[in-house]
Amino acid sequence: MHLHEYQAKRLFSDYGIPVPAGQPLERLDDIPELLRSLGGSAWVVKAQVHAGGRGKGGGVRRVEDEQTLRNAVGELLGSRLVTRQTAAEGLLVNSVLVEQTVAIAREIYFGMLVDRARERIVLMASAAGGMDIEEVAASDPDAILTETVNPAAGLQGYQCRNLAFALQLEGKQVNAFTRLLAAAYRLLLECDASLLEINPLVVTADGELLALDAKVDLDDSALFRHPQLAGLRDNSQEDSRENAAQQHGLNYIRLQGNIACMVNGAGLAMATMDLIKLHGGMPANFLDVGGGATAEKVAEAFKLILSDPQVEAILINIFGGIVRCDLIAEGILQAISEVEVTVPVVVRLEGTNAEAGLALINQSSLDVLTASDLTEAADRVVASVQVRDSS
Amino acid sequence: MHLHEYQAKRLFSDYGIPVPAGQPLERLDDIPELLRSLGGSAWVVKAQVHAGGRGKGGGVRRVEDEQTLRNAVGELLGSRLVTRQTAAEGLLVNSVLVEQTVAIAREIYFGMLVDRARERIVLMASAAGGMDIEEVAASDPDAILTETVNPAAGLQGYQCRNLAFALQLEGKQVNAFTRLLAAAYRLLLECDASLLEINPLVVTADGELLALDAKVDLDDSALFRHPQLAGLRDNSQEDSRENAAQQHGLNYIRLQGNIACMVNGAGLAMATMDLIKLHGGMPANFLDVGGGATAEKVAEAFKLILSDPQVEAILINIFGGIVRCDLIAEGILQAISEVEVTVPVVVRLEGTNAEAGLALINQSSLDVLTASDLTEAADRVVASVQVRDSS
Amino acid sequence: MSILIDADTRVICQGFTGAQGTFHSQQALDYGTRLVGGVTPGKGGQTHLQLPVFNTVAAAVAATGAQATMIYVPAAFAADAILEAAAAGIKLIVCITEGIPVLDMLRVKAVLRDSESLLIGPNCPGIITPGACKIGIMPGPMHTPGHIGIVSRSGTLTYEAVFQTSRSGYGQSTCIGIGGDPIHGMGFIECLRLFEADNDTHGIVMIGEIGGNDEEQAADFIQQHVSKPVVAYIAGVTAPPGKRMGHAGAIISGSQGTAEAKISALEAAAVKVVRSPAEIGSGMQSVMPS
Amino acid sequence: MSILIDADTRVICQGFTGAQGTFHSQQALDYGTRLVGGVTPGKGGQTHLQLPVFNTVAAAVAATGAQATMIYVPAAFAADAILEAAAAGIKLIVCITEGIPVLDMLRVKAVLRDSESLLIGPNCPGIITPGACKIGIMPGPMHTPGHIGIVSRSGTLTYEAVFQTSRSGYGQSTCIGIGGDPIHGMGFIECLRLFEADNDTHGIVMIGEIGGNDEEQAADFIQQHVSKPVVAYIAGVTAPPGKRMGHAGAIISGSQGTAEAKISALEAAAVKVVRSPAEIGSGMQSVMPS
Repeated sequence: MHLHEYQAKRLFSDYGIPVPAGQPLERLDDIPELLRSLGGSAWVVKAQVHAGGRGKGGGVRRVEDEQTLRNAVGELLGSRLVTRQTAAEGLLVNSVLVEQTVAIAREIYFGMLVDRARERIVLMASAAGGMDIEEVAASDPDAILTETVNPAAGLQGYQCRNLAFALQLEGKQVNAFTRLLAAAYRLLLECDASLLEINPLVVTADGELLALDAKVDLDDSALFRHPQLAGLRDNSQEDSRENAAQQHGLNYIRLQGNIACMVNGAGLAMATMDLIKLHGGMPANFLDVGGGATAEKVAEAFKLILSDPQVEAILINIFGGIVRCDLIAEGILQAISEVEVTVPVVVRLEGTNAEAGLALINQSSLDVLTASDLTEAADRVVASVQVRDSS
Repeated sequence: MHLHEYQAKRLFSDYGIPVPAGQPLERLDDIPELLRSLGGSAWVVKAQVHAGGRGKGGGVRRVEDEQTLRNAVGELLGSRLVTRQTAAEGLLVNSVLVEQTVAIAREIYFGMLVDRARERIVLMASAAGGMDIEEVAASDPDAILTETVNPAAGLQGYQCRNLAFALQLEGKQVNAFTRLLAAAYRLLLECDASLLEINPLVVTADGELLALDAKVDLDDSALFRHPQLAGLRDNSQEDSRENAAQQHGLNYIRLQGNIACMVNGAGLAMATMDLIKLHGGMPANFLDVGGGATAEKVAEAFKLILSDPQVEAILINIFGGIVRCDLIAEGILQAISEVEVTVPVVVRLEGTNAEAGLALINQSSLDVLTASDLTEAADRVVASVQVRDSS
Repeated sequence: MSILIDADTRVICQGFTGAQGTFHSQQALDYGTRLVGGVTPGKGGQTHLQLPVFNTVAAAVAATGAQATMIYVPAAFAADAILEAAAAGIKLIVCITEGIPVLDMLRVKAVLRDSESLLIGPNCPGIITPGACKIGIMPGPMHTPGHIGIVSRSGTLTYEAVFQTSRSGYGQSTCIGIGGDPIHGMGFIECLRLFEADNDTHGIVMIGEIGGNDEEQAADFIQQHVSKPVVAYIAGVTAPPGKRMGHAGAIISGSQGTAEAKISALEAAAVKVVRSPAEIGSGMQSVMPS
Repeated sequence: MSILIDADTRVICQGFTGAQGTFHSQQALDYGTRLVGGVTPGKGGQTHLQLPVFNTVAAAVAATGAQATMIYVPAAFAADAILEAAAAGIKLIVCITEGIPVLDMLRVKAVLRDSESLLIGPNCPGIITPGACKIGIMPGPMHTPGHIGIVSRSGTLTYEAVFQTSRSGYGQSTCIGIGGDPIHGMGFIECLRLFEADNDTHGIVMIGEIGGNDEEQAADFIQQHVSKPVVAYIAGVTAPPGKRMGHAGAIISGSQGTAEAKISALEAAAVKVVRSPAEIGSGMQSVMPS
C-alpha cells in the first residue's frame, strides 16, 4: 500500500525525521486558514498522487503570493495528473501539499527496503539526490552506497557514519544524518513498511537536513496489526477496476490487448497471458480468480472483464485441484446466462472432474467453445478474434 | 542496581504487567489519604528493602483494619529488617508498600535474565512459585522450565505457550501469560534490566494473573541511557562504607577478618585475600583501588579501611603497570602521615619503578614494612597480627 | 526413493482443528500420508480426525516422533508457528499459509540460518511424493509415482507440470512448490541439489516466474552441479512491470528479474526452456534418454 | 612464532585522538607495535602521532590494510565500534573499554557468530607478543620474549604471571587478557587451542576467577586437546558470594562457578593448580621439562 507524501511526512514527523513546514489541502476555501497557520512568503504546491515524476508532469508548483497559490491549487485539485509513472489517463488529484520553500545547498538520495536476495533490510544512499536514481544506478552503480542491517543487532551507528562520510556530510550533519536514519529504521520496523525513500534528502543553506520528499510503502500483509495506517488507504489512486476486483477477492490487472483471460492461480494466469501472446494474440488483462472460485466470483470476473471495451474474446483456463471443474463449469454457465456476454468464450478445464465440467458446457445451449488442452485453447481464442477483426 | 518492589511494580504497570492495587508509604501521617485513594478492606504491608526473605523476617504483614495497619507501618518504618539475605545489622526500612489483599488460587515462579553461558536472554518458570526457588532448582532441576530467546527474532509466542502449558495454565490464562511475558521482555530490553523476577506470579481465585512480588535489577553500565531509572537508586540500602568507596572510585566489600588489604586490580585483590587466608590470616575486606591510583585515592582507601574497628593490620599489594610504584609509594607515605594509622602496614610493590618505590618507603621514618615478594608480604602481615594478638 | 519425504515420514498439522487444517489433514490421510497428530493451542488432549491434538509442537514431537509439519495457521501467527516447529526439532516445515508479513519472514529466516530445519514456503502448495506422502494442498489423484522431480514457484503451474509429466508417462519422484513470496524457505538450488542426488529422479522440471534472481542463481548451479536433464518454464514474459517497490527495488534488482534474463541464463546452462506452458511434458520427452 | 599477532601485524586504534587512545597508542608505538593509523569520526584527514586519522574503520582498512584494532572509545559507543571493525573485515578486535552494557554485548556476540573476526575483551588489558607487538594497556617492559603462553581473565594477575615467568627465565610467547565481563569475546578454550597449535609455546599459564563456568569448560578441553603443560591459578577462594544476580542467576549457574569447583575440574584434567598467586612461576618450573 502506497502512502501519499503528506501522509508519509506526518509519519516522518512522528518519528523525528525533519520535514519542511507544510499542510495538506483539499479545498480552495481552506487556503486563507492554511496560510494563517503555515505562514511564510513562498510556497511549493505538490499534487498528492501515487506516482513519481510529478515535477516534470506539472504537479509541483512554486508560488510566491496568495493569488498564484490559489491559481495553482485550483488548477491541480480535481485534475488528473499524468507523469511518466502513471497510465495515460493519469491520476486524480484529490489533495495537494502546501509547504514553505527551503533554501537548498545540496540534494541526497536515501532509501531503505527489505531486500529479498539478502533477506535483510538494506539502506541505500547516493550523493546524486533529486535525480532519476534508477538511471544513476544503471549508469554508475558505484554512486549508490549500501549498508545491510543484521537483525540480531539492528541498525548500527557505524553504518550511518559509513554512509554519512561517503556522502561527505560534515560536522553536526553526521550526527543529524545518523539520528535521521535511526528514526527511519524504527519507522520501517514499527510500521511494517516495505519501502521508505527520501529523494531528495536536502542539506539546507543553513546546514540542516530535511526530507524534501517522502515515499513510504506499507506491507499489505502486515496492515492487520496497524489499523490506523490501514485507514490511510486512498482507493482513488488505484485503477477502479482493480479496486472492484480486490473487493471480490479477485486479483486483476488491466493490460493493453483484446483477449481477456480468467485463470485460477497467479502463475497459471501469467502463463496463460504468455500463451496468448505466443499464439499471436494480445492479452487484455491478468486475472487470478484464486483458489476458492465460486459461481459469484466467476460472475464478478465476467463483469470486470466485460467492463473493458477493448475485450474481444475471453479465455477461461482452470486447473481443478481442490476446486472441482464441474462446479466451475456451472458457475461459468450461470454467469454467462446472467451477464450479457457478447464476445466469444473459450474454456479449458483440466484436473479434478474436468470431463464432467466440459460435458456440462458442451451440453448447454450457450455459445461457449471448449478446448481439450492449453494449446488448442490458445489457438481457438486467438482465431476467434482474428475472425471477428476480419469480418 | 536493585529497584525496590514498589519501583519495580510501577515499571510493571507502565508496561502492562498486572500488579495488585497498592501504594508506597513513607510517613504514618499519610495513611488516611492512602486508604482513601487505595480503598479495600484488608491490606498487606511490605517493608521496602533490597533483600529477599522478607516474609520470614517479619517484613510482610497482613492487616484487616486501619489501626492494625497503622501499627504495622509504625513498627516497620525506620526499623532495620534482618532476613536471611541481609547482613546481621539488617537493612533500614524507609518505606513500605501497602497493597490490597488478593485471593490466591496458585503461585508460579517467573524469572528472566541475561545468561552468560548461553549469551542469550533466558526465561525461567516453575509451578513451584512462592517458595525458595533456589532450593527447588537444586533438589528438582526438572521443575524449572527454561526458554532461550534468539535475538534475531525476539521472544516468540510459542515460547510463552510452551511455558504456559507446562505450568498447566488454562483457557484465557495462556494468552494473559503470553502478554505478560511479552511485556516483561520489552521491559527488560528497553530498561536494560539484567534481571526481572516475579515470585510469586499468582493466579487469583478469579483466574487472573497478577505479579504479587516484583524484583528488577538494572545493568549499572547501561544507566547512562536511562537517567530517570538511575534516579531510583536508594543508597540507604547499600553498606555505607561501600557507598563511600564508590564515591571515590574504589571498589570495597567488607568481610569478617582482621587483615585489611589495598590492591590494584580486582583479580589481584581477590588473590591477595586468598593469599592472606593461605598464610593463616583472615582478610578484612576486598579493596580494589583501580588503575589510576592517586595519593588522594590511597588516602581515602586508608580512611575506609581504618573505619572498620576489626582491622589489625594492612597489606598493600600494588603491581605497577601504567601506574608507577614510586608515585604510589609517595601516596602511601603522604596518606599515612595525614591519616592516623595505628596498625602495622606491610607494602609489596612490583612492576614499574618498584625499586624506587620501595627505597622511598624504606628511607622514610614511618613505621611501614616492605616485602620483596608476595609470599614474604603475606607472611609478614599475618605475623604482625599474631604478634599483636599474643601481646 | 524420493526426496525429503516418503511413506514413513511422520507428519503433524499445525492449525489442526481449524477449517483449512481439518480439510487438508483429511485429504492427506485419505492420500495415505502418515499423519500422526496435530497442534492447536488450548485443545491439547482432545482427539480430532481420530488423532491426538497437542497444545505445542514440542509436546507433539515428544509423543509422536513427528519429523515433518504442515502449517495452516492464520498469517498473523504463522511465523511463530514456523519457529515453534524449528525449536521443537521438526526437520521439514511446510508452511501453506499466505500473507505472512515480510518482516516476520525476515526474522524467521535469520533464526533458521542456525537451525537444521528445512522450510518449504510460505504461500506454497506444499510437497508430495506420489503414492507415499502428501503434505500440502495439491490435489493428490493426478500425481503418478515416477521419476521426474518438479520444483516450482507457482501453485497451479505445478499442477500443469504434474499433469503433463503424468500424461507423458514419466510420473513424479517428488514435487515441491517453493512458493512465490519474496522471503521464503528452500529455493531452487536446495531442491535441485537433492534431486541430483536422488537415484530415483531421472529428470527435473523447474518452473519459475518473473521477479527476484532465484532462477538466474539456479542456472549457475545447474551448470556446475546438475547432470540430469532439466526442463524449465518461466511465467511472465508478457507480464506488466506491475506493482513495483519504487525506485529502491529496481536499483537492488538491476536488470535481473525479467523473464528474458531468466530464460537466457537457463539456456546458457543447457537447460531446455519451453516457451509454452503446454510444452512441459513434450519438452521433457525431448531431453530424456529414450 | 606467537599466536594472533606478531611484528608484522598492522594495527589501528579506534578512539585514536581521545586521551586513552592517544596515551596507549603512543605506548604501543614506543613498544614497536606496527600502528598504521587510527579512527575518530569527524577527524578523518588529520594527522595524529604522525599517523593518519580516518572517519571510519572501513576507510582505515582500505588505506592501511589494517588487520587488528584496539578500541578505546567510551562504553556507550564501544559495541558499535566492535561491530564496525568486524564489518570492515578486521580479523582481530581488541576492546579495552570497560562498562559496556550487557545487552549491547549480547547483540555484538550474536553478530560475531557469523563473522570471521575474533574479539578479545571487552574490559581487558589486551594482547601482547613480547618484543613484537603490544595491543593493550599492559606495561611493556616487564615482558620477555619466550615460550609460555598466558591467558587470563584478570588484568593485574596477568602481570603477576608475566613477572614470574619472566623471572624464572621462560619468557612469554603471547599473553592474552580475555577480560572478566559476563559476555565477552575469545575465551580460554579458543586461546588454549591456539597455544597448543603454536610451536613456539612450550607451556601455558591460565588464570581464572570465580563466577561463570569458563574454567570448567576449559578443563574439559585441556583434558581432551592440550598436550602442553598447563599451570592454573583461580582467584576468589575467599571471595564473598558478592553481588549476585538474584535467584535466577544462582539457578542458572547451579553449583558451578565457585573457586573450588573450578580447581577440582582443572586438577581432574591434570592441570597444575597453584594455590598461591606467588607460585605461578615455580609451578611452571615444576611441570616444564628441564
